[in-house]
Amino acid sequence: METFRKKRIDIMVEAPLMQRVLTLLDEHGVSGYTVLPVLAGRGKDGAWHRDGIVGRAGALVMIFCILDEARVGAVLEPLFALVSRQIGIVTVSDVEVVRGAQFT
Amino acid sequence: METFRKKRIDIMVEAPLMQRVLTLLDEHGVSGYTVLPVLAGRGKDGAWHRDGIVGRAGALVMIFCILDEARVGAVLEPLFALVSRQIGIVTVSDVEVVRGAQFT
Amino acid sequence: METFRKKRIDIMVEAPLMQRVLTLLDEHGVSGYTVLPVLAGRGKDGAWHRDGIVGRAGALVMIFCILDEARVGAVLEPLFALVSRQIGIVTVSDVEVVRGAQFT
Amino acid sequence: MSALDLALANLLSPMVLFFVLGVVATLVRSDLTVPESIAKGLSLYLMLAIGFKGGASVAEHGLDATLLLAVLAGMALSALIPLVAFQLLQLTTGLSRTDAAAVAAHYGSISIVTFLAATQALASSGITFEGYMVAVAAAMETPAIIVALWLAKRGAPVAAGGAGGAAHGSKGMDRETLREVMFNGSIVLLVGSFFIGALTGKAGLAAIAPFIVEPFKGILCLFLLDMGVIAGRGLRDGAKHMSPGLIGFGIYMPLLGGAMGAVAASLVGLSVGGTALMITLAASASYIAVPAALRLALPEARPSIYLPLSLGITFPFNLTIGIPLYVAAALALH
Amino acid sequence: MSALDLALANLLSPMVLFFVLGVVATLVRSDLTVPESIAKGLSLYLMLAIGFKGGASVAEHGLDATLLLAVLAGMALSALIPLVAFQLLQLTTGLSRTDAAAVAAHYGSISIVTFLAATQALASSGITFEGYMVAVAAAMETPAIIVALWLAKRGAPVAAGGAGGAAHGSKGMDRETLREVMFNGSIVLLVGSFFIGALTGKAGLAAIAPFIVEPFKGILCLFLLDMGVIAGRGLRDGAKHMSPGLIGFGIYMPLLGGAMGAVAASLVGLSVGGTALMITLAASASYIAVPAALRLALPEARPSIYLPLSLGITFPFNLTIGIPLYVAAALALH
Amino acid sequence: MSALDLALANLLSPMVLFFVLGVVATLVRSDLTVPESIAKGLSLYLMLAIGFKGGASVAEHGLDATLLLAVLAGMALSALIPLVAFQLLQLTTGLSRTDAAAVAAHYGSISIVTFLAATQALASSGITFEGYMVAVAAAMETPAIIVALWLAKRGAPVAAGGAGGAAHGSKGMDRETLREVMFNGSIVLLVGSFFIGALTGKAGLAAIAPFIVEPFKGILCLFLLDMGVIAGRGLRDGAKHMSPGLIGFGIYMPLLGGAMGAVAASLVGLSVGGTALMITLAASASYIAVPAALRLALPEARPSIYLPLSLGITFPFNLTIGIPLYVAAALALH
Ligand SMILES: Nc1ncnc2c1ncn2[C@@H]1O[C@H](COP(=O)(O)O)[C@@H](O)[C@H]1O
Ligand SMILES: Nc1ncnc2c1ncn2[C@@H]1O[C@H](COP(=O)(O)O)[C@@H](O)[C@H]1O
Ligand SMILES: Nc1ncnc2c1ncn2[C@@H]1O[C@H](COP(=O)(O)O)[C@@H](O)[C@H]1O
Ligand code: NA
Ligand code: NA
Ligand code: NA
Repeated sequence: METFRKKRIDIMVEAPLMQRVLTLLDEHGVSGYTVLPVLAGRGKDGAWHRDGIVGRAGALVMIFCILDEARVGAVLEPLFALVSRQIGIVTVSDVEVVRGAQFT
Repeated sequence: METFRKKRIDIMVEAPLMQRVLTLLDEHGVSGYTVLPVLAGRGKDGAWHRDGIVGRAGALVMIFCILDEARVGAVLEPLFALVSRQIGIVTVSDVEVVRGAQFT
Repeated sequence: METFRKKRIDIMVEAPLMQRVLTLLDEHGVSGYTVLPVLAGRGKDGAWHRDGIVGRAGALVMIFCILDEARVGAVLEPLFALVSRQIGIVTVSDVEVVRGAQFT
Repeated sequence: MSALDLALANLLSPMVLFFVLGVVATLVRSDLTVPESIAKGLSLYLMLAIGFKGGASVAEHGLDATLLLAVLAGMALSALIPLVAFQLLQLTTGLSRTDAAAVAAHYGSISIVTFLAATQALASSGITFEGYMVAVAAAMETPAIIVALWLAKRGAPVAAGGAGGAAHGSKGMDRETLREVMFNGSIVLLVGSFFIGALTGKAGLAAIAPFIVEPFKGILCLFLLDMGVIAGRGLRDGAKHMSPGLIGFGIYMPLLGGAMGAVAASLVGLSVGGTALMITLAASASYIAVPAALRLALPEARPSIYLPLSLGITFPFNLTIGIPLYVAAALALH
Repeated sequence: MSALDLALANLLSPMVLFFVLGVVATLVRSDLTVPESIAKGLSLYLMLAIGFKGGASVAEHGLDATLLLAVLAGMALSALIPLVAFQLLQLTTGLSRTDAAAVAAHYGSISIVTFLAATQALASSGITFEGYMVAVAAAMETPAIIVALWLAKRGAPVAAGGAGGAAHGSKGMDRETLREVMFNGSIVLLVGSFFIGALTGKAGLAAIAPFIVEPFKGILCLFLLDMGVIAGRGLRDGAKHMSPGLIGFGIYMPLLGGAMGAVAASLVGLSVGGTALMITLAASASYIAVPAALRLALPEARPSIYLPLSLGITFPFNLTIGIPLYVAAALALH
Repeated sequence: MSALDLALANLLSPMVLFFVLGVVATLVRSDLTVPESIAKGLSLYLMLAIGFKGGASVAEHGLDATLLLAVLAGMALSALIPLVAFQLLQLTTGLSRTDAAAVAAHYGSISIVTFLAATQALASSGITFEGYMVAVAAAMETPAIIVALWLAKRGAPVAAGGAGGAAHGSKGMDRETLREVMFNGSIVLLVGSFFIGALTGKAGLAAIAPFIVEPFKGILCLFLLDMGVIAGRGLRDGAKHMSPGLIGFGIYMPLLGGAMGAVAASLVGLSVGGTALMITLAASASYIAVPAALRLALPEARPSIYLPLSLGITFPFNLTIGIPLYVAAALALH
C-alpha cells in the first residue's frame, strides 16, 4: 500500500500554554493536531504528577502534529520562540501516512 | 544490546470504531496492541475536546501496534478499508525492539 | 532550524512497576522522562482495560525517555533486566530535538 | 397554574440557570469544564437513579395495564417521527439524503436528560406520572435509528455499510451494530435499574434514597452545567454549518414531534404527568446513543451537522421553553 | 431470622442486584463501564467511610479489651490460611508452585468490599458488631503475602526477586516492596480514617454523617455495579485458564477459610456481628493489594490465574451465598 | 469561646485531621492519591456550593449596603499586599526580582479552600457572616496578579511577555492572558453560582440543599485529604529550594496580610464573621489561579519556589493555626 513520508512534531508543554500552541499551529495552517494527556514526568525543573492536581498549572500535555517536511521549519521557529522560556520539550520524527494529501 | 527493526502503526480513530479496529487487528494475528486516551484534537472535520463529553461519539482514541515489517501491508490494507470513510488518521513509523520474537 | 539526533525509549510497563523504572532512569542520570496513561491493550498475556479497575495491578503505563544515542545501551541493559520477567514491552526509535544540550 | 407561571418557574429553576451558566461560560471562552470521567460518572448516576425510581414506583402502584400500550406507542413514535423529519429536511434544507436521514434519526430517538428535567418540572408543580415512562424512554431509543438507516440507503446504496458493513460485508446496520446500539451502557443501566427498583420496591428505595432521591436535583444541576458547556461549544463550532432552515427545523421539529407525542399519549390514555413526559420524549432529540450508532453505520453523515443541531439548538429550546409548554399542553388536554 | 430468610434478603438487596447487573451487562458485551477514576474515587469514599465509622464506634463504646486479641487472631488467620490453601492447590490442581503460592496469598488476605457487604447485611438484620473489626481487616492484608512469598521461594529459588529483587539484589519481598504493600493507599486511608473517627468520635461523625452514612448504601450499589463489570470480565477472559479443580477451590476455599475464621472468633470471644465479620474476612479473597504486591515480588505468577479466580468466582460466591451463610453460622455459634 | 478552645476545636476537626492524614501519607511515601478528575470534580462541587449558598443568603438577608465597600476593600487588599510582600522578599530573601514578584502575587490573591475551612470553623462556633464574602473572595483573585506583573517588569524588561507576549508581541500581561485569568473556570463557577443562588434564593437552596449543604463538610474532608497529599508533595520536593528566610515569610506574611485584612474589615464595618473571613482571605495565598496565570505571563518565575511555599507552608499554617487565630482576632475586635 502506498505511503507518503511526513514529519511528526511532538510538543510537551505546560497545560496553561496549550491553547497558545494550538492557536499558533492553526495560524500556520497545519492540517490538524492531537493532544494527549500526560500522567507525570521529570525534567530539569523537577518532577510532577497529575494526581490530585486541581489547577492547570504544573501539569503538562503532549501535542503532536503531522505535517509536510517542507513546512517543519516554518512551524518550528515560532513554536520554539513560544515555548523556549517555558517548561517543556519539542521533538521531530519521521512517519509515513496513507493519505498523503491530508497532511500539509 | 541487540535490537530488531519493527514497524509501528498508529491509528487515530473514533471511539465507537475502536472495537472494530481491535477485532481486525486480532483477526490479522498481530502479537498485541495498545490503546492510548486522547484529550483533544483538530482535523479537517473540525476540533473536539473530551472534557464534558458523555457519549462515545466525537471522542477519538489512539491505537498503536508494533509488528513485523513484512506484515504491515497485509494489515494496512483492510485497516484502511475500515477507517477510510471515518474520521481519523493512520501513520507508520520505524521502531527497534529488544525481544524480536515477541512481535510478529 | 538546527536539530540534534537523539533516541527515544518507550517503555510499556505494569503500573506497580512504574516507580521502579523511574528510579532506575534517575539512577542512570537521564535528563528526564514522561509518563503517559494507557487505556487498554492486548499482548501475549491477554487483554486488559483500565475502566473499572480499582487497584494498580493489571493496568499499564507508558514511559518514554529521550536521551543521547551513546547512553541507550547503558540504560537499556538494566532496564531490560528489570522488566524482562514482567508484562510489558520496550521500543527504541529516532527523534530530533531542538535543544540538544537538554537531553543527555 | 398558568403556562406562564410554569415557564417562569422553569426558567428560574437552578437546573436551567446552571445550564445557562455553562453556555455563557463557553461563549466568554472560560476554561470551565467538567472532566470527562466526572461527566460520565454523573450520567451513570442519573441513569441509575431515574431507572430505579421508575421501577420502584411501578412496584408500588402495580403494573398499570397501559404499560405495554405506552411502550408500543413510544416505539411507533420513534419510528414515525424520522419519516416526517426526513421529508421536512429534504423540503426545507439543502442537506444530502444521508445527512437528512442522520438528523431525522436524532429526533426520532430521545434525550434522557430532557426527560429528567421534565420529571423535575412536574415534581415542582406537584404532578405525578406513571413510573414506567422510564421504560418507554428506553424503548424509544433504537427504532428511529433503524428507520433512518433505511431512509439513507433507499436510493443511496453507497451510504450502505460504513465500518459495520466493511467489517461484516453486510449493508446498513449489521447485527453487530444493532447489538451495540441496543446494549449501549446507558440503556442497560437504565433498564437494569428499572428492574432492580421494581424488584426491591419500597424497601430498596428507602435503603438508597439518600443517594438517588435527596441529592438528585443538585447533581442534575451540576450535570446541566456540563451540558451547557457542551451545548455552548456546539453552538460556537456548529454555527458556520447551520443554515436558517436547519436552525428553524431544530425549533419547530420538537413542537411537531411533541404534537405527535400528545396524540399518542391520549390514545394510550396516560395521566397528565405521563402525557407531559410522552410529549417531551417525542420532542427531545438524542445526542448520545444515536451519534455513536451513526458513526458506525452511516459514517458519511456529518457529525458537524447533527450534533450542534441536537445539542446547541433543540436541547436548550426544550429545556427552557419546551418543557413548560409540554406540561401546559398536557394540562390542557385533561 | 432463618438462614434462608437471610439468603433471600441478601440476594434481593439492591447491592447484590446491581452487582448482578454489572455481570450481565458484561456478558451481553454491553459497553457499560465505570470510568477508572470514578471507580477509584468510589473506593476512596468507601475506605474513608468504613474506617471513620469504625473509629467513631470505638470512641463511643470504648476500647473493648478484645481489640488486640482480635487483631492478632486476624493476623494469624492471614498467615495460616495460605498454608492450607497452598497444600490444597498442590493436591487438587496442576498449578506451578509459584502460581499456587500466588493464589494462596489472595485467600489469606482480604476483600474490603466483601467486608462492607457483610456489614450491610448485618445492619439490615439489626445485628451490631465491634467497630474495631475494620482494624482487624487492615491487619489481615499483609501477613498472607509474606507467607506466600516464603512458600514460593522454598524449593523454587528462581521465583525469588522479581522487580523488587532485580532492583535491590535481594531475594523475595525486599523492604521496599514490603513498605509499598503496608503503606498502600487503601490501607493508609482505612487506618487513618479509623484513627480520625476514634479521635473526633460522635461529634465528628455527626458532622460528616450526611456524606459517609446516609448515602453509603447507594454509593456501595454503584461500586458493586462496577465490581460486577470487572467480575464479568474476569469470568469471560479467565474461563479458558480455569480447570474444574481451580473453580472448585474458588468455592470451597472461602468456606474452609470461613470455618477457620469462626474458630478464631469464638476463641477471641467476639459478638455475633463480630464473628460474622471475622468469618467473612477469613473467607474473602483479595484482588487489589495482593495482586499489586505480587506483580512486584513474584512476577512469574500469572495474573490470568489469580485475578479471575478471586474476582470472578470467590467474590461473587461470597457476595451472594457466602455472606448470609456466614451470618447464619455466627448466629448458630451464639 | 477562648482562642485556645477555637484552636483545639479546629485542630481536632475531621477536616484538619484528614489534611494531616494526606500529608503523613505522602511523607511515608504511600501511593495514596486522589485521581486528578476526582479532585477537579470536588473543587467544582465546592465552588458551586459555596457560591450558591452565598448568593442564597444574600437573597435572604437583602443586599447589605456594605457589599460594594467590602468588594472594593478586598480588591485594595489584593493590590496592596503584593507591594508589601515584594519589599519583604527583597529584603529578607535572595529571590530574584521576578521570583519575588511571583511569590508576592500569590499572597495578594486568595485560596478559596482556606476560605471554606474558615466558614466551617465559624459555623461550628455558631458565628454567622455576610453571604457576599464569597463575592469579595472572587474579586480578590486578580488584582494581585496585575500588580505583581508590574513589579516584575519595572527594571526587569526581559521578564516581560512570556508566552502571552511572544504570542501577541505585547509586554507583560496581554489582554488574552487577562481574560483567561478573569474568566478562569473556578471564578466563573463561583460567581455564576452566587448569582444563581441570589436569583433562586430560599426555594432554590431548599431544592438542592441535600446536595450542597448536608454532605458539604464530608466532601470538604475528602478534598482536604487530597490537599494534604499535594501539600506533602510540595514540602518534600520544595524543601531543597527553600531558605529559612523564605519559610519564615510563608508564616509571617499571612499574619501581616491578615492584619491588613483586619484593618480593612473594621473600616468597612463587617460583622464578626465577615471580619474573620476578610482576615482569612487576606492571609491566604493562591495556588490555582495565580500559578496558571504566571506560567503564561511570567514564565521566568520558578514554580518550584512559589508552589511549595504557598501549598506546603502557608496553606497548612492557615488551616491549622491561622484560622482559629483569625476568628479569635475578629472576636477581639468586636
Ligand atoms: N495533521 C495531524 N496531526 C495530528 N493529528 C491529526 C492531524 N490531522 C488529524 N489529526 C487527528 O485526527 C482527528 C481526525 O482528523 P480528521 O479526520 O482530519 O478530522 C483529529 O481530530 C485529530 O485528533
Ligand atoms: N529527556 C526527556 N525525555 C522525556 N520527557 C522529558 C525529558 N525531559 C523533559 N521531559 C518532559 O518535559 C517536562 C518538562 O521538562 P523540563 O522543561 O526539562 O522540566 C518534564 O516534566 C517531562 O515530562
Ligand atoms: N505488538 C504490540 N504492539 C503494541 N503494544 C503491545 C504489543 N504487544 C504488547 N503490547 C502492550 O504491552 C502490554 C503487555 O504485553 P505482553 O507482555 O505481551 O502481555 C499489552 O497489554 C499491550 O498494551
Ligand atoms: Na424524539
Ligand atoms: Na481471606
Ligand atoms: Na491573600
